[in-house]
Amino acid sequence: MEHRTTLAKSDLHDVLREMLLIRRFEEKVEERFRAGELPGFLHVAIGQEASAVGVCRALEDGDVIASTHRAHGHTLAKGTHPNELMAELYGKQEGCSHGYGGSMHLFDVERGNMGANAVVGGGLPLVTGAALAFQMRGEPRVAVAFFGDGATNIGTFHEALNLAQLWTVPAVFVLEDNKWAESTPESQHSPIRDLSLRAKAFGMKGLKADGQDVEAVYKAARQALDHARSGKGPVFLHLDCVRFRGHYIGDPQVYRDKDEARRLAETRDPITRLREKLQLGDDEFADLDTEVTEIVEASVEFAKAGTDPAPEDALKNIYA
Amino acid sequence: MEHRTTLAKSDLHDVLREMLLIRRFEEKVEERFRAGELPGFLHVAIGQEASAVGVCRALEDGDVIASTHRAHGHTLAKGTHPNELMAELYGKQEGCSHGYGGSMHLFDVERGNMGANAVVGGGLPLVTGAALAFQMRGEPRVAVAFFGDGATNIGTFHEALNLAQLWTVPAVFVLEDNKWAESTPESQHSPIRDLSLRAKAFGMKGLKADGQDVEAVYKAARQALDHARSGKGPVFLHLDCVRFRGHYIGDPQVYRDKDEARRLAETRDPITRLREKLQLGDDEFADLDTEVTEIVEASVEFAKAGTDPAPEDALKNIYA
Amino acid sequence: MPELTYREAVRDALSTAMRQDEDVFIMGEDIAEMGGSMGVTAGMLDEFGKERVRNTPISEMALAGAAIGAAMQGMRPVAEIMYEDFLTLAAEQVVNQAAKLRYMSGGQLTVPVTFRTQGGAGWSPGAQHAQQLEAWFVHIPGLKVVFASTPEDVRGLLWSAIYDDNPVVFFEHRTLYPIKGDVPQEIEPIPIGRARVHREGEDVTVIATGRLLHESLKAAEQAEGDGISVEVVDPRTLQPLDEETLVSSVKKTNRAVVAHEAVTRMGFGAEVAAVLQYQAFDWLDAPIERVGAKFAPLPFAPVMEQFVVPHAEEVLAAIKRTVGKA
Amino acid sequence: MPELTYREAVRDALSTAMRQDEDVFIMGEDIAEMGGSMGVTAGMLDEFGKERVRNTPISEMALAGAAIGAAMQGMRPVAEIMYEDFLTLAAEQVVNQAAKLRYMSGGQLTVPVTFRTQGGAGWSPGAQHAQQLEAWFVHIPGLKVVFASTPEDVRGLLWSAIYDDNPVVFFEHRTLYPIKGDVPQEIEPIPIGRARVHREGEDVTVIATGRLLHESLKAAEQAEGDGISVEVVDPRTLQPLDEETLVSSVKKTNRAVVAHEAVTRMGFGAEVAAVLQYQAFDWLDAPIERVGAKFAPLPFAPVMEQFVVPHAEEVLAAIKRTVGKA
Ligand SMILES: Cc1ncc(C[n+]2csc(CCOP(=O)(O)OP(=O)(O)O)c2C)c(N)n1
Ligand SMILES: Cc1ncc(C[n+]2csc(CCOP(=O)(O)OP(=O)(O)O)c2C)c(N)n1
Ligand SMILES: [Mg+2]
Ligand SMILES: [Mg+2]
Repeated sequence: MEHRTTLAKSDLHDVLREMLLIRRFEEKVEERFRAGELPGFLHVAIGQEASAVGVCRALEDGDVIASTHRAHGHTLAKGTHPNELMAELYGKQEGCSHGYGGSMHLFDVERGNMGANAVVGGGLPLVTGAALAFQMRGEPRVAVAFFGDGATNIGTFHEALNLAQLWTVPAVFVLEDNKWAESTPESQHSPIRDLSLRAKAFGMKGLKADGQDVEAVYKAARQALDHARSGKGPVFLHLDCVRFRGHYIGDPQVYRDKDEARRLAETRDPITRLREKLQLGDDEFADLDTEVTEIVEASVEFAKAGTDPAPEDALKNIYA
Repeated sequence: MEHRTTLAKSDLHDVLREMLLIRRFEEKVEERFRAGELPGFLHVAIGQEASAVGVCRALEDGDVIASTHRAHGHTLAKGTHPNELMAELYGKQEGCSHGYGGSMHLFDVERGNMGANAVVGGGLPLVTGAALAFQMRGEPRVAVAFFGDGATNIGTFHEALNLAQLWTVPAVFVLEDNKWAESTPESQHSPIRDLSLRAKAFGMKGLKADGQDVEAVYKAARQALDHARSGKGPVFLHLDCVRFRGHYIGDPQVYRDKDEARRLAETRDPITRLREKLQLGDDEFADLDTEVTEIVEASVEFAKAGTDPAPEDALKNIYA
Repeated sequence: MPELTYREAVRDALSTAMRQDEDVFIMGEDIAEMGGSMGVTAGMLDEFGKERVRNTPISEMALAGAAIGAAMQGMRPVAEIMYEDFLTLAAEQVVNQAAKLRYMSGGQLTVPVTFRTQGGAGWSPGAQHAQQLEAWFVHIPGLKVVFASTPEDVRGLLWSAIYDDNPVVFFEHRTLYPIKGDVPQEIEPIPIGRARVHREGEDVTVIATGRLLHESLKAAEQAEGDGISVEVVDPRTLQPLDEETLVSSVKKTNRAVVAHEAVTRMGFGAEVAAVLQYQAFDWLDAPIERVGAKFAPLPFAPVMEQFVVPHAEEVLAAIKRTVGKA
Repeated sequence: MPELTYREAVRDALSTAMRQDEDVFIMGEDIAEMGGSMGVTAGMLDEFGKERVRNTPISEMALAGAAIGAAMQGMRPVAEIMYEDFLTLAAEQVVNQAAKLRYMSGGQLTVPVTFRTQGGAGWSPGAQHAQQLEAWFVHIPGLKVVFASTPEDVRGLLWSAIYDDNPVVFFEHRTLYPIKGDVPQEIEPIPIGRARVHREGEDVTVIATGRLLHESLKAAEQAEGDGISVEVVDPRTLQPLDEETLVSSVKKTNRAVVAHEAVTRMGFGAEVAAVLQYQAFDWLDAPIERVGAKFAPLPFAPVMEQFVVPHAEEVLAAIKRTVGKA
């Protein structure tokens, strides 16, 4: 595979398609949840598609990711088929975690997805450890962690990044800074406004990008991955992101100015942005939309037609 | 009490006496431990007397401290009588923790000592919380935490400092940076050489001083306390310190260049430094030494003559 | 007698204490504008302001520890750990600090802090959001442990926890928040350490906590239809444990079932069974039955989740086994 | 048969595995130059180098988590948590991650990590340096829990733990490091999940772990002088538990004592008692006795410390109570 540092023009259409697929997928998830079809706690990343797609596109085969409670986008971007993801949300055996995980525990080990994590910060030491394994075995692989601004306050974050830098393991820590931790705005959860400072406390290389611009994300991720892969140590990749929706599906967002989300959706939608850049006409976009919407619809069909686990299956997979 | 920002000349003799008392006390503790008289795990802070004395001298009545596993110096400097400390090390009822605590759990609540802590970093959130209480009640008090360089790697440290800064509570975090965490040199436990950076991650005000120079410590501590007390938020006080001895009493220090400690003891002894500054002659110093040594000897007598708890006392003090 | 939901009852205890006492305040993640992840503290920000209804960053260790530190200085903080699963993050502070500070200081300190937390299966939140870990804290001298099951109990016990001079780990069960019940007009403190007999019976004693109390009451009703008279007792406080009430009930019925949602193995029921077999050995006509979650993390798919945690059905089956009518 | 100390036996298992297998490595605080706080890994740095004998900063969460992450990628790390008390810091990673990853992924992952830790009273280390917390981990599905008491067992079981594809929490007892015992020339893996009968007897079964195994063997000897024949069984692995061996022993002796150093309340003995009273109900001639630490944090003063934790004396008294010769 040719080593690129920026997204090729020829890829951009594909990238748009992927982001739109994630968007429509999550909108469908919202709809199905509201219809009472989906159990569990669900968090959509609507508005944050550029981060998932930009970073995952930049990965090489063999690289791995770990995600958070807001994991649908990462999971799709890392290559899990929408059918398998939707089936998981429906709790089916055909799901990517075979019905054991759910929205906050999406795994696809074969495709390098080490798993979503419902404990904020919980996946970060795992990424340090995976990167350590790559380093010890001399494999040119990188382990990538996604996490939010809220996660930068938890001890796990500090310990994991500190260790990664101390051992110069090939890891990239991707901060999706959407300025909210549930209902808590950044000003109420962090004493500093520039979260990049967090990485300086460990002497870690930091990079910054507009998380709503998929090209910028890709470019920065590529740089970060190259740095990590070349043995120079981990990188802290700070993405400036926007959460268009509530924290969880159904969140009435009493704590948030109603206009804020609308304004942000109008001005900082990564899909709109790329669409404008590609000068995609309405028809073309509609075609694309139809195409991905069909995939999403099919995934719901697939999921609904899936197999419920037997109750006793709950006693499997506890031990190897 | 007059508000001083530096140690008055007239106090320096007293300061020397206090540091020497701590030194002789700890040397005696080493001796008694080696003689098999003292149970438990013991850590002396020989060489680090300036930090304890300089900081505690700078406190006002009502200020509180929390200490670490290396707590004898802090405890004496905060006003606990050597008799009560020694009695504690002997496990006697007359001890400052009445025989329940031991070397790593020295308390003297009346004198503002919230306690030593055997869990690295364990006391830091407690200090944040104590400072929060002062803030909420509008009391002009400051809570001070001592901790080592090794402690800057634990999540508790990051969370506690972050919270303190976020809430701008009146706390001072005193890093006694002796460059070792047990057998692990700083280069092996921290990816950065200047641990002051740790505080920047929270936007916390930082101050630095030579921890072997009691006047410098006092001055910096005073500044830090004033800042915190005035409601401007917590301060990170970085003291450059030296550990003259092993990690614990009996530590053969196989991991450490034998010369290092000797050289440091020769060049960076806080007691020698102040003695030279005061131009104290041999006789004068010998007198001082005799005076404090007598106090230390008396503390051993006091401790040995103390009362052993009854076995069943172990079932007291579990609940209020 | 007014009727309150369990959720309102918690809020009432918190608010009433905060109204009468400046030292009481609450802190936790998203408890302010959002009113907590379960809506328990909704509206409290408006009444008490952000100093006393204190949103914290995601810092379970420090928020627990700061509550302890404030308690050491005479405040009475109530710290919320959003889900029990995250108690694993705060464990060091709760177990090594809060529980032991008084003891290690030889009695100099008091640590009047309350840790509220909740969890429970039922909504498929998955393996990291629904554990029941009360047993861990029962193992730690220096802590008190409460698990309340009704609006009346949760209000009266939370009140006692706030005013107890010891650290209390206070468990609520997620599925109970909407249940309603009568409560006294004025808050009546319920002493920590006293069990509650919810239903008297002759043939078997069911000792149940949290959601399983309600399942056990259902099971008792059903058993009655089969001619089995069931006594149902809720220990309410797991530490200290009201052994006397439990033992005397079993001495009367000669049979016992212990039921909770937590995993059976090494769950609280193990301790109760160990106590009962010891103190009521000569009275027992059948082995003590334990009803709890099967030995698995909580799975996501609802059919599996429901299979793992116990319901009235399993309690009833255990009741029948003890009376030999299985 | 060579003779090794318990300390050497641990080291031998680690070193032999590291010699034969590049995937095995050890990590922890001060395990390199210093050889660990208990000298267990002394000399290993010289043989294996600092990559594979990896000193870590004081970061219990991250060191546990990094071991888990490396295990997810096919390594077999052995992470040392210096004292059990600090498992409270690593608890989130051990309990929410290591234990559940395989399950939550629907069986896609294996997590072959071992967490070695140690603790124990005897040297007055105080309340935060000597807890015994094995019971916590027995409550967590997905973990295996080992507590080895002899040089032979610790070597064979550690070997099995390292090569087990599941996370294992491996408890050692501080006071056992110097004890000596014969071990087979070559390491023989001891299956996880099998108890060991140390001594056969007819009148009462003592089930004991860690230091208390040795105290129980002493007590058994003394009891024999009084004409009481004592069977002593060490479960060795607490999860999975070899219920069959324990139950069949008790069915033979009709009496049981469970002994460990951890606090009795909610300790491992509660689970054993609950299992035995259930499965051997009709065979039991006396209530099951539990011997464990009294309900207190560990005090510093030696007289109090010795009072809190149990010794042969308490085991003997319990034996006598069960056979009615108190
Ligand atoms: C340790 C822990 N504490 C609390 C929670 C509850 N919780 C889930 S998501 C969340 C906010 C996370 O904020 P952030 O890291 O910024 O991610 P975002 O939701 O914005 O993507 C919280 C508090 C949790 N899952 N884990
Ligand atoms: C959480 C925790 N992990 C490990 C230990 C064991 N331990 C005691 S002191 C120490 C080193 C502390 O180093 P530092 O913070 O620099 O303090 P110093 O000993 O140099 O004064 C360690 C690892 C502990 N007490 N607590
Ligand atoms: Mg966020
Ligand atoms: Mg140090």
